[in-house]
Amino acid sequence: MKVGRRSFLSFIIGGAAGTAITPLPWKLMDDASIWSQNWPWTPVPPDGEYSYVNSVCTLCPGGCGISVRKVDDRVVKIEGMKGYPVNAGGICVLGLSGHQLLYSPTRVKSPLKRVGKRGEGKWEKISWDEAISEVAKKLSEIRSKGESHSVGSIVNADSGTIPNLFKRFLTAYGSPNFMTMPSMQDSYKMTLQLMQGVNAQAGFDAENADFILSFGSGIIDGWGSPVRMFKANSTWKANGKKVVQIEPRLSNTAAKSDKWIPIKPGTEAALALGLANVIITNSQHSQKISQSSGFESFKKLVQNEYSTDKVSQITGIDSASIVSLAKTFASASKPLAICGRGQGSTPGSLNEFMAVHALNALVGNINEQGGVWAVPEVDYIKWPEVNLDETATNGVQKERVDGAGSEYPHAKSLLNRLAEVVNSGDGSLEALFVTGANPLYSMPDSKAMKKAFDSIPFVVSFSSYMDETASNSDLILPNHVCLERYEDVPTTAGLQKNIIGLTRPVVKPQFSTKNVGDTIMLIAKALGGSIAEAFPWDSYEACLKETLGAKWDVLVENGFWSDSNSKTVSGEFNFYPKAMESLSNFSPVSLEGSTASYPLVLIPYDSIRLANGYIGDPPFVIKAVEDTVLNGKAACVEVNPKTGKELGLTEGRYASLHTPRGKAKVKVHLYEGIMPGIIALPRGLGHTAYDKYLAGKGCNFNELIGPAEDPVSGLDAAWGIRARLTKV
Amino acid sequence: MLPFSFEWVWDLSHIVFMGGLHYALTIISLGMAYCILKAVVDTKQGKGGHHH
Amino acid sequence: MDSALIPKGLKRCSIGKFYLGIALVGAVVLWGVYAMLLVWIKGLNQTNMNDSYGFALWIWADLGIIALGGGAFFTGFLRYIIGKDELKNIINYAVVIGFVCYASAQLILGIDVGQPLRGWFIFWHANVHSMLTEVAFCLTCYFGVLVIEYIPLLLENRQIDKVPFFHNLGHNMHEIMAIFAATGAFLSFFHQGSLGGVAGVLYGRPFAVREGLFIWPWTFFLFTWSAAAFGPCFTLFVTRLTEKITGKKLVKQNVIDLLAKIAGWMMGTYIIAKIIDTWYWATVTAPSKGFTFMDFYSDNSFYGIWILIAEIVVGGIIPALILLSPKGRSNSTALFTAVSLACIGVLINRWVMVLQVMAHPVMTFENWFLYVPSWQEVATTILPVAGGIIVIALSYRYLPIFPQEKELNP
Amino acid sequence: MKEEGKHNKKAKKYGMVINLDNCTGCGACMVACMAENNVPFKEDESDKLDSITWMRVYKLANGESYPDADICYLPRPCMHCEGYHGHSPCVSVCPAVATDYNHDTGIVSQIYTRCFGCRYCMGACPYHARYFNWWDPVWPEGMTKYLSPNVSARMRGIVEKCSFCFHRHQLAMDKAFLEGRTELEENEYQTSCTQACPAGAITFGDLNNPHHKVNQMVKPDNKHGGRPGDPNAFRLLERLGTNPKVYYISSKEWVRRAGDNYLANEDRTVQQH
Repeated sequence: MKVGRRSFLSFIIGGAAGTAITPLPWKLMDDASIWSQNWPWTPVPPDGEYSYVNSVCTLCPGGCGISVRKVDDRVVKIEGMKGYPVNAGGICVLGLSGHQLLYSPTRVKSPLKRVGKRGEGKWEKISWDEAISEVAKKLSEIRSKGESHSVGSIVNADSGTIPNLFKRFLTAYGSPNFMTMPSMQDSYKMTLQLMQGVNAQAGFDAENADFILSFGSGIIDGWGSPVRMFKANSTWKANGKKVVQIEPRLSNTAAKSDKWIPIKPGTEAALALGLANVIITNSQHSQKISQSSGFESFKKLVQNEYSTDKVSQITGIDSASIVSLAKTFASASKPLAICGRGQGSTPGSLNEFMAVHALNALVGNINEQGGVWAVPEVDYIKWPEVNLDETATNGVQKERVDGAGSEYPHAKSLLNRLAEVVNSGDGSLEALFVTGANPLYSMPDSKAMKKAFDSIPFVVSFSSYMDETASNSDLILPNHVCLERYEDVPTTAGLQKNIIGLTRPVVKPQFSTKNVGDTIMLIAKALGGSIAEAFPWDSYEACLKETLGAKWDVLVENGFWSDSNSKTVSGEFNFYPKAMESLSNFSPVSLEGSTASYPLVLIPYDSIRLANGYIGDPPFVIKAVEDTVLNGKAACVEVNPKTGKELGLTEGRYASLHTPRGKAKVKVHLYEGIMPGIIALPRGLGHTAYDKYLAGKGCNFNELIGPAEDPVSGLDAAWGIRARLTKV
Repeated sequence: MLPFSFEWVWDLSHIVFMGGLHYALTIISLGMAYCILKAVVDTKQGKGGHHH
Repeated sequence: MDSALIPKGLKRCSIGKFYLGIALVGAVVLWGVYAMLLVWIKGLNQTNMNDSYGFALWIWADLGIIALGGGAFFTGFLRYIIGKDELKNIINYAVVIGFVCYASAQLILGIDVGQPLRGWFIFWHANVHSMLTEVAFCLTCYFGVLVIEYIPLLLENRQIDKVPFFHNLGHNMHEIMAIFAATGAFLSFFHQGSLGGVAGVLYGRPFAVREGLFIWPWTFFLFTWSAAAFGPCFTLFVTRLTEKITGKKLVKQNVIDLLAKIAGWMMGTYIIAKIIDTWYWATVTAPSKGFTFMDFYSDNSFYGIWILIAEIVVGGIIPALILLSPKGRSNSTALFTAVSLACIGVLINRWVMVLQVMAHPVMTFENWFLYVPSWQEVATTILPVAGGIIVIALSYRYLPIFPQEKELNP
Repeated sequence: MKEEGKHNKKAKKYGMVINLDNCTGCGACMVACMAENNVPFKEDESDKLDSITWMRVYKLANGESYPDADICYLPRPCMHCEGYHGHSPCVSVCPAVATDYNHDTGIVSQIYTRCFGCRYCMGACPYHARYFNWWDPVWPEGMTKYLSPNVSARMRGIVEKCSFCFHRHQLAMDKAFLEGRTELEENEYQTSCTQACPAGAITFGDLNNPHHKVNQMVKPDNKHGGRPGDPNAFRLLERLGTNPKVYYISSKEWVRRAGDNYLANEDRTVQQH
């Protein structure tokens, strides 16, 4: 201890001073900042070779062309394809996020076989061979029992090779139960059938119309082919064309229209007929229509039953507005009336469609420029007839489980009836295939749908993602996502001409997935016999090439094929007895629930920022959702401040929402744009499956509403449900 | 801070600001250097420590 | 046990009692250090700040303690430059308090920035047009000056003073302290001002923005002035608090009276300038940007006109009047009330110039943004306060801070 | 602040014109921006005060009651304010020159590795266009594959904002250079949001160039701080003197009035011109 305190202190101080003048502390300081600029846990995207691949987006029925930017074999960005006839370079939020779905953690990475209870989430990875033979074994069993008709499939659409392969498979196997996801197109098709006697899709020459009367169609909320409608809307704005929006809520479409006319929901058909009355009374209707059969009885009907005063009372729109609306509509040179609520994801009341179609007929715009066109389905799928064996012959003649074609003769598919039929024991299915659809989420009364699924012993999902339906299935045979596969995309969403797009592999498959076209053919081949013979192709790609024939080269070259001359099916418009019978028996769709216990009316609304079909919102899209739509884990219900005051509800507070079908905890958003007494909830929230970025956020509107059968079409005509909103 | 960083521009704002700064720094460091050096000299001369 | 370290002739409490107190405050320090580590390791998501509230509790704390610490530079300025010799009896304590305040401010800034490891970029890549650069430079330099002012005090510790070198060093530093003090005053003038400039230059924020002189908005001068007015109040406040805790008179009344009187004059003139500034802003500046005066004090649940009254009347006019009256100054309760109110007043001023600026919506379609700090923010703000108490307690115990203590407590 | 472009006659002033009549509020601009610029996402993004959206679409209401209520969407990128001679509100306050006004392009840059996260710029920006990385950016497993090498991923603790897709400018300039040109065609440099907008509501270009659509649409008066010559055009918070380079067009007076603050008795058109 002879080291004195003095020398010790000197050593310390000297040492500190000495270190300070060396470069060491400065170097350390510099290194620390360089480290903070290159934190190893902050990714550095690798550079590589840039390229673009054109393809077609299949995330919604819109069928937009996309240009995919790649770096090496990675997709880094999806952009709208310039010059594509549908979207001309534009793109929507969902299409832009397609690459998030490609690399999503929610993808099914290989065939999976359920090992726990259904819906428990316990899976075993199996090989493709095992998966195919598993399905074939099950199907053989069912078939050998003579129960082939009890196998069904739910497919996103009914056009294109993939749905047709499924249809062909069921036919060869011996089942009539080919079901598709419903949409307003079903109602439009049936309307054309009943009023023009044609088998065609409704196409709208929207760009050339100069007065658009929309009965609640979300023109810029995702109706039709969304990007195309956005562009049409901008064209109207640029050229001073008028849009009148009729709906009880100030939607984006209503806000961007030239005039928003709020209406008591569910009375749109009455308004259309009331307008028809004014037009006929003022003799503003076209000459041609007055010569159509049944015109006189239609005239009598609207004059007797739909006087302006009466319609005013029904709809809550004052008489003067009705008269002036009818006049402006009829005197426009190219007026166009459209319907299909919101995005048109539910079919709606057939009478409403017929009434609106009659309005178009009155102003003579059917198959005319700027009007409604009966567009024939593009018939490039010309496969040889299937040779049916005895089982198949018997099977396909059986009645469909959903009653389409029998109880409802005009309907092709009535998925909305499936739950009720199965749950009430009136019908049953032994096996069900689901592809490109998520019925357990997106069908009304999804809880009843789940119950129906629970009673089907064998459910096979072909989903690329672990969605609600896939997670409640027995076997998942994952499809490639659209950036990994070939598929033809005939665009049907209200386009006035036939366009086929080609989806093509942009990158090689990320996981052990298979094009569902190949999968279904492999299953058929495993079943052997006439079923196998129905699929003479080596692969789906070969099938596609052969099917498209000369169009294939065009598709590969341009990315799309379109009919050079626009075709329409020339079916004369007539007030056929069937349609007139339906119209004269018209009464508004009654709402489920009693006024006493459910004083409010709940309606859904669609937002382009909320995907509500097979695909759920990817992370980017859910991020773009406003906090007045989704707030934390709660969906926001729109309430008029007046209604809010009556109920003692203030902005942002929690409330409990009850309907006859279900309940949900929601947050209140006071909105001046909604009719007092009506409350609105967004569609597209409340997923229980998918990843943490989507699951558990908000509530699923479909759990709160039940289907309502349209008396003529059998399709779902429900547009809302009675509800109660209470403070919590 | 020093003319080595690329933000450095020989304009009025830099001259005024950095001028003031370095002026203050110089006074402080020269003052401290003076105190320390003088303390060393003083200590060598035997001042301090015992005068209490 | 530590009597060899305690200045000769002065009485201190028992070592057990002292360190028990230190331990209690130390526990608070540890809590703060825990929060600080959380913030450093996990990031600023530990706070309740958000994209509308980039500046919040911490920046307020910085502005507040630097204003309160202004007693050091202004007392130094009065003592060494103006020659108010009596103030030598309180200058030591003013320096210790200032040192604590500035050290705290630096610590909080180190926690507040998102990338503390790159904090030095503010010096190296300095943008001379930014008020914050001016703040950083002057604040750091002035902290250096405070260290220089604090060192001779440390060297006066009975044991350290025995070392001839340290004795000589302390002596020499005392000799030229006026130069350091003058530099400190110069630096303080700029950094106190530029702290005011931080808000005043925000021409995108109508609540904060002010016209001014050359590059300096009026808030620049108001902040310097208010620091000079309110800083000594905090020195007096802490001195009085220390006297209450120790149960001893430590500074003679004439010294207190002189500092209080000067603070009173500064405060009185400041508050007149502040009223004129507010008036001009309310009637000319804000309306030119489309705002009425009451737009800034309505439509929200917290920021009402009360806060302006609290700042200007309760925390400004009233203490100024008390301090300006000889009667008020001589009454110890009145004096203590005045300096307390003054401290609150300046803290409110700094609060509104940071938090209300952020809270007030500028775009017509936005609403007021209200914010409540997270516990981590509160803990890290209390941390330097607790740390400061320990530094002050240790300094008081082991250093001859109050030249008049022996005389007043024979 | 380097100001070499100050006296360059060919200096560009890139800016944007957003037609609010056409804007449908679909959010494509927001998502196109996120995709282009490697913007991260978290589990909960419904707290919009902690949600990085360089481009954010605001929903404006006219304040009337049903059925007179009206709404309008307003996309808000960074305004790339010129302020007075490039003294944008944010650039002039940044203590470390981590954000800069480029006098050649009029673009306000943000240097992520320079920023040390003091957030003074966020306080200075009245548009809330600046975002802080409160969290480390984390992508779910596999998703980092889609990150674009053109834009670096930002680390926690720093500020970021819209860059008018400046990397696209660099790429276009590189291409032009290889082709022996020094000038870009109007369509060679477009931002991701402009390109994506399905309604064609966003127009981007050089405000100084009379041949560019943006110039023709709003007729900016550079002698008076770039204020718009078109009566339906306006800028956000024009009266603050931020001199933003994003212009809006609306045929509705209530929307134009919502763009700035006015005293109750003030006539907007008089105040703006």
